[in-house]
Amino acid sequence: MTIPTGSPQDTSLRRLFRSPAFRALAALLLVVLIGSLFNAGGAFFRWPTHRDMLRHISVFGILACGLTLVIITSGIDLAVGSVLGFSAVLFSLLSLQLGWSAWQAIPVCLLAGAACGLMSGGLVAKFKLQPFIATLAMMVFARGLAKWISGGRKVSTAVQLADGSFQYRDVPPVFEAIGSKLFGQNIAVVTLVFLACVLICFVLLAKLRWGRYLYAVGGNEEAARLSGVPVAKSKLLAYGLCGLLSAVAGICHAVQEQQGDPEAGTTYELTAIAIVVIGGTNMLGGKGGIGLTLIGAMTIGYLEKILSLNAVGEATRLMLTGLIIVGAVLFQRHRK
Amino acid sequence: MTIPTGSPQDTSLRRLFRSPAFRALAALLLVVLIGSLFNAGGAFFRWPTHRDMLRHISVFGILACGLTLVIITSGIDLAVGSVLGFSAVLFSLLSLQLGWSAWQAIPVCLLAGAACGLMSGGLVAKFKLQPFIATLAMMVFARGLAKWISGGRKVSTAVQLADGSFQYRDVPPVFEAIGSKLFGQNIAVVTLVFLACVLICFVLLAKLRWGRYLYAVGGNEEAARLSGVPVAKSKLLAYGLCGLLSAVAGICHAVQEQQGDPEAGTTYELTAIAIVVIGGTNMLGGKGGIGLTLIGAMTIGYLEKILSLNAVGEATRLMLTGLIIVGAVLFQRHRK
Amino acid sequence: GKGGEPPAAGAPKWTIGMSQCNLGEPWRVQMNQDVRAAAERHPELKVVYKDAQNDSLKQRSQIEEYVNAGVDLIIVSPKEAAPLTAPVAAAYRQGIPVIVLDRRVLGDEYTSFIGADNKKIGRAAGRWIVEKLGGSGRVVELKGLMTTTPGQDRHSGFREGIKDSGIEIIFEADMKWLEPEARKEMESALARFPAIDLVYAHNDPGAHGAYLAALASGREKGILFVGIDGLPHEGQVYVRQGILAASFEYPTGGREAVEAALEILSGRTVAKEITLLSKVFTPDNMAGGGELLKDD
Amino acid sequence: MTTYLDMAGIGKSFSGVPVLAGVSWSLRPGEVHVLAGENGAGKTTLIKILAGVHADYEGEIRLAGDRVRFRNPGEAARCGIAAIHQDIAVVPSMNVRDNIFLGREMVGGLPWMRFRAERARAGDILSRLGLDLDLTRPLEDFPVSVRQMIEIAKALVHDARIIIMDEPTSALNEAEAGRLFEIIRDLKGQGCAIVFISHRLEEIYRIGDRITVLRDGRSIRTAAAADLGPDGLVELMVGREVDRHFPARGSRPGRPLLRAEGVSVPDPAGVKRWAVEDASFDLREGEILGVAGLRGSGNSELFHGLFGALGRGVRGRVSLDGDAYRPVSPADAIRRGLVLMTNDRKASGLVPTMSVSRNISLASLEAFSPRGWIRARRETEAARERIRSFGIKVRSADQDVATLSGGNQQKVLLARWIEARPKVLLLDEPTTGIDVGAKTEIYRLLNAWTAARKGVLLITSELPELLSLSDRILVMHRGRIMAEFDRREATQERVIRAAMGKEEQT
Ligand SMILES: Nc1ncnc2c1ncn2[C@@H]1O[C@H](COP(=O)(O)OP(=O)(O)OP(=O)(O)O)[C@@H](O)[C@H]1O
Ligand SMILES: Nc1ncnc2c1ncn2[C@@H]1O[C@H](COP(=O)(O)OP(=O)(O)OP(=O)(O)O)[C@@H](O)[C@H]1O
Ligand SMILES: [Mg+2]
Ligand SMILES: [Mg+2]
Repeated sequence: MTIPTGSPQDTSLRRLFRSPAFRALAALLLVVLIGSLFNAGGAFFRWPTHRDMLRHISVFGILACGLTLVIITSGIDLAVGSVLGFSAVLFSLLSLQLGWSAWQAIPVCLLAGAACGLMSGGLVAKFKLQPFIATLAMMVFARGLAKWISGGRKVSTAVQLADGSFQYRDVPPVFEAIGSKLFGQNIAVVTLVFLACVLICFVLLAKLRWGRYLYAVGGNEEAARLSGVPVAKSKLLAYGLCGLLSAVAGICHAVQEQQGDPEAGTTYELTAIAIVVIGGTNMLGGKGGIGLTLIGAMTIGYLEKILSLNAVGEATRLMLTGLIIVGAVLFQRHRK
Repeated sequence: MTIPTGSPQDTSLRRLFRSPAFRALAALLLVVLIGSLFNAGGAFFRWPTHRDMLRHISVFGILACGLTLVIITSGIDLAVGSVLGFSAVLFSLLSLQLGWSAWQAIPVCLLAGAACGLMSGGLVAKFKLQPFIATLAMMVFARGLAKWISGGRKVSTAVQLADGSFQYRDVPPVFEAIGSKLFGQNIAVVTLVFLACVLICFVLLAKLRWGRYLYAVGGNEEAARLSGVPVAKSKLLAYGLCGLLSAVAGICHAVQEQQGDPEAGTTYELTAIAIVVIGGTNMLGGKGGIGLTLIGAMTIGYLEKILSLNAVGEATRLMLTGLIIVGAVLFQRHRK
Repeated sequence: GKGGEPPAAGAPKWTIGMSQCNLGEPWRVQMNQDVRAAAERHPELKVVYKDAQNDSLKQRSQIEEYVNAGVDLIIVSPKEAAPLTAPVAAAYRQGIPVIVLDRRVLGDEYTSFIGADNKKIGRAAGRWIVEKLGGSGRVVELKGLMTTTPGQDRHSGFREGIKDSGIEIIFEADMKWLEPEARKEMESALARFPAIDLVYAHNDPGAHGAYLAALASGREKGILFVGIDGLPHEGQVYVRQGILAASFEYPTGGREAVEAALEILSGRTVAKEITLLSKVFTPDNMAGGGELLKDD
Repeated sequence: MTTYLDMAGIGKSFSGVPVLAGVSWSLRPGEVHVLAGENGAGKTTLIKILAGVHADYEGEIRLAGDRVRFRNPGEAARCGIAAIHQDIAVVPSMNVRDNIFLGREMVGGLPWMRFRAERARAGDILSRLGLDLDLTRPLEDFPVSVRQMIEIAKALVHDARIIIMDEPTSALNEAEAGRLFEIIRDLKGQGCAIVFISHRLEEIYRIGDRITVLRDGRSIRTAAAADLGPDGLVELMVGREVDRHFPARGSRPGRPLLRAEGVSVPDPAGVKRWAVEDASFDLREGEILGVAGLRGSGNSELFHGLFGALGRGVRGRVSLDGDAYRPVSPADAIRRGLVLMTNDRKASGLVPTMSVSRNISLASLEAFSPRGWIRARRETEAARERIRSFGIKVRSADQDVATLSGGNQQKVLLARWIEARPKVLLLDEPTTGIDVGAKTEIYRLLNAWTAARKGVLLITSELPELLSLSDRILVMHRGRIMAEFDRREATQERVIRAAMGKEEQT
């Protein structure tokens, strides 16, 4: 055979250039470049800026992790935002007002989140509903739950008594703990939580059999089924984990605001999906990875940071966001 | 040697029962049934109730028409809501403040909307961006445009003069015309506009060659390409029309509010997509139709109407909405 | 009540339809609470609540629903002036009294308007800040959604308040009334400016978000935080906790609305325009329940 | 004799990897020109260039004398070039009629589509193909064979001067193929030139006028079919001598592996009826049991049913390797050593988003992931081993499977199912699109497996293959087993008669 396997032109280097991760990085670099040009009087070069960017994007990043799993199965979960809100409220209720300890409150919230995820997952996997409509319903439902258990008000350390007067609890240590920063104030704990989630999802997707199942289901569901892949279980896993991670994000959100806002997380799903997609994971399923999502999170994070550092006006900010997103994605497209 | 087409049991009747339109109707009937049970002291049985429901849903319905075209090509357009906002502002600016006549203002707005659609369409068709990310960018960008041309304020008949004082223009006839009701106050003009849009999309999808192209592209893009279908043009058509219809919706919105609100249409895309999907059009593309969307619009419209007629509380309303959506979709699933 | 609503216990004499434009904001939740609290004290009243989810068109059809249902009086807290003018006028012409709460409608076809004046509050905040900072200082302004009249008024009023003083606005950003947004923007301000004297936010959550940002970078001590709204479970708490240097009350007028409604229903007339007085809460006057803003 | 089409010095490479180099050949009006070559030789790539699918290539194309360069399939079609593509280009969600006229809609003065005219036209084209389909049913309701026929019908609605047929018969049975060849003769009669690609030698010699041989992306030789015998052809293709005779099977069937009694299978298309009714047979160790049947015979449903792919709806008693077995799910079947290779590699075979090695390991992941952790090295090792033993033509084990040639994709699927180490294999058209050399390899493999006491149920529409591979042959018609032949008594005629539902005449 005259065609040499792996011909000279097809070196590992040019393959690296074509790899999705590299393209995603290229987009990120583009944004960082813009940042160092418009550095708001050097502010962009100080570590706190980056620390805060990471802190701010962490909650969205955690949602994006869960969404990555679902999207790889060629599904979608619109409920992440309101599950975040629900668990934020639940967590605040339990720990701020009912005075539960963190070790009781946290597991309960995670379970609640996972339950929400499993419900949408069940509708998709068992009842064959379209992911979009199933999770849309869950999105509305969970928001309702959040408002119901909170009575429509923010759940804070101020507890209203029967006579309408207020009594003030002090903030439990867990809030301080997760809300704080480590390593000489150099990195936010929520950021570490985010990285932990990334790591877990990475192990699942890259190392475990079930991760492979998710890719197979997203790539060709019928073929996967005929190859003995437990399709329904795989979907349940993806949506369940997505719900659980939304709950994690909810807790992180609550501890940072030191309260549970029933409106928390509204429209977060859009940002989270944008993170996944700008990272390079394909909405059609079967392709992508959590590393890409990490990069995508930083791309979006820096984008917002730069615009806010330079105090760009609302209108301009929106238009620039649109343009830069397109720019970044085109930039990764045309990496050749 | 051939085998007889369809087997005896596969009568046209049972095929009717299995047809998507029939299922969608079943879901609608379910909701109407709920309505006549919880009829808020007979209010549900008075015509004005239905007239107002139709008026209210029309704007969303018009968006849903455009989205149907895009979704059939297995795409998505998240920008409909902000294109609505943009053209609402543009229209008010031109006709309320610059005093253009309707016959100048309307075409300009439609063109502007179509342009937005064609831009996202171009990104999808030519630059192979994922529809989600391309239209997300357009969504942010168009919102920015709306805020920019309106200076971040609502554009109403109150025109601020140099000295800061306000001068009140009177509302031009076109606003009255489109905003009004016909046939002895029995049907809103916007509803007729909606029905007109449905009709046009129906002709395109069911009768014209380009409609068939949209289905082909959505069903199997590669096959369509190999069969000589102009894939890129078809996508441009879908997104362009979707933008144009968003502009129509924007104008209807403006005339009803008698002002152009730069925030108008925020999160409308979700409702519109929900309408399309609950009608039975598949997000994966290649399947569905505009009739389904019409039914879906009424389903969602009645759902909201019933909850609001019965003055259901915020939290409960949300939870019920979630449940009923699932119920309706399951109901159509299990029509056999 | 005739028509629309499910029958209620104790057969009240009058049914009031209340249309709230959006229950997303705590302040509006509070408004409904105040109405409810006031109405509970009058068994002859029955109030039906509807929430328009921030959608003028939806609110419009709610007014239409109340008219169709034939309620005795409508309390509406409009999302927008223009779009609700027509339906309100229609109801008013049909002889259903309409009380407009907080935001106005165009023209004068309504029974009574009750609301506080954002511009005035903004101005008061401005003056208070000038005084507090001794005439000059570096201030960050975190604005509410600038497409809304409250945002615009709290901004322009504030600017009037600090006119020809040494106050310098070093950073301003739109935080859309949202706490996380406010925190994000404040982080940027902190990263850029080593010295910030005071943060003026268009609502208390915004001020709180800014405080959290400062706290995170250990600079909360050197900065004063001022917010608006002064809700009992929000701004007032922050003031009491010493987080906010001041919170300017933006009264909901819920109670006043119910009182006016009773007057109207029992045939008496009420003023076409009722402007609510608002208070400022500071750590010093918290015990005394805040002090009324002096009228200018 | 004048040529109608000339392709000269055609070269093409994918992301730097050359696939075609300096290919030159020509086409005369009214001839059937066969393109022959191994899997991965470049046949499909070459005709895709001609059909305007690949726009970036070297070399030049002359059509009736003047240079042309098609930028898309539409342009090629307008120049009278129609193509039947190897991976069937139909839209499953669209109905039969719309598929047939896709890209060639019949429109009136206004751009309205003329449905009645289309229905009539579709009707007589399908009857030419001997099909009677409900034109309003979506194509996804039909088996791959019907889709293949529709792909052919699409080419016939064009009034094309050149019709390219890339393995058009791979999913067809003798009868259907025969009908296609009649049509081809008519087309020749009308002076229409046919480019024909097939791996079935008897077909090549049945209708081919001239043959061009491709090897490793180069055109080796063009000759009249008469001057180039089968053996010579194969030698040119493969580059070495190949023994094309079916390897002798020394099989001593042992105890029953799979026994079915009164098995009935519901129709997958959702219609309330049995696609298979009351089928009884047994498959013994080391045996290859052929299952013949025309389209609609339900032989594939029988396989799907036994495999559990149609869920729990299957009736009747089945025993697998001695103990009772009830089809529930593919996962369960695979775990118990029963595997199915379907006849539709695109829809129900490959996972196109995955690499070759991951496609191979998919059905045996549990073996590669003790306690859930995937042993990546072991996985690639195994994949490499299969790639070697099946002679799959890839650049590396982690190349995207979608970029493989059709035949090589087919081999990947075989590799997947062998990797699952089954006791019983249900093979539905296993040799679809596999080249001559590789076929004999696969026959040897089949023998090796049966020698290892495995059992094989085999569907193949190539009767010679069926007759010479099977120890016994079941013939199905309309969901029922009509006849059973021993390998000695089985002849083409008897099998066909039974398949068409005719009784044995005595
Ligand atoms: N899109 C692609 N990207 C990369 N390589 C490709 C692509 N398409 C085809 N190839 C390679 O080009 C070579 C020729 O493929 P082609 O499909 O033309 O072979 P073929 O002669 O049709 O084989 P078969 O008889 O199996 O269909 C193969 O090695 C294949 O891997
Ligand atoms: N000519 C036809 N007209 C209508 N329906 C058909 C036709 N051929 C097959 N079908 C339907 O397709 C489904 C599968 O039939 P079949 O058993 O022939 O599939 P298959 O065995 O995969 O076909 P093939 O043997 O060609 O691979 C059945 O529901 C059958 O009703
Ligand atoms: Mg080929
Ligand atoms: Mg078959």
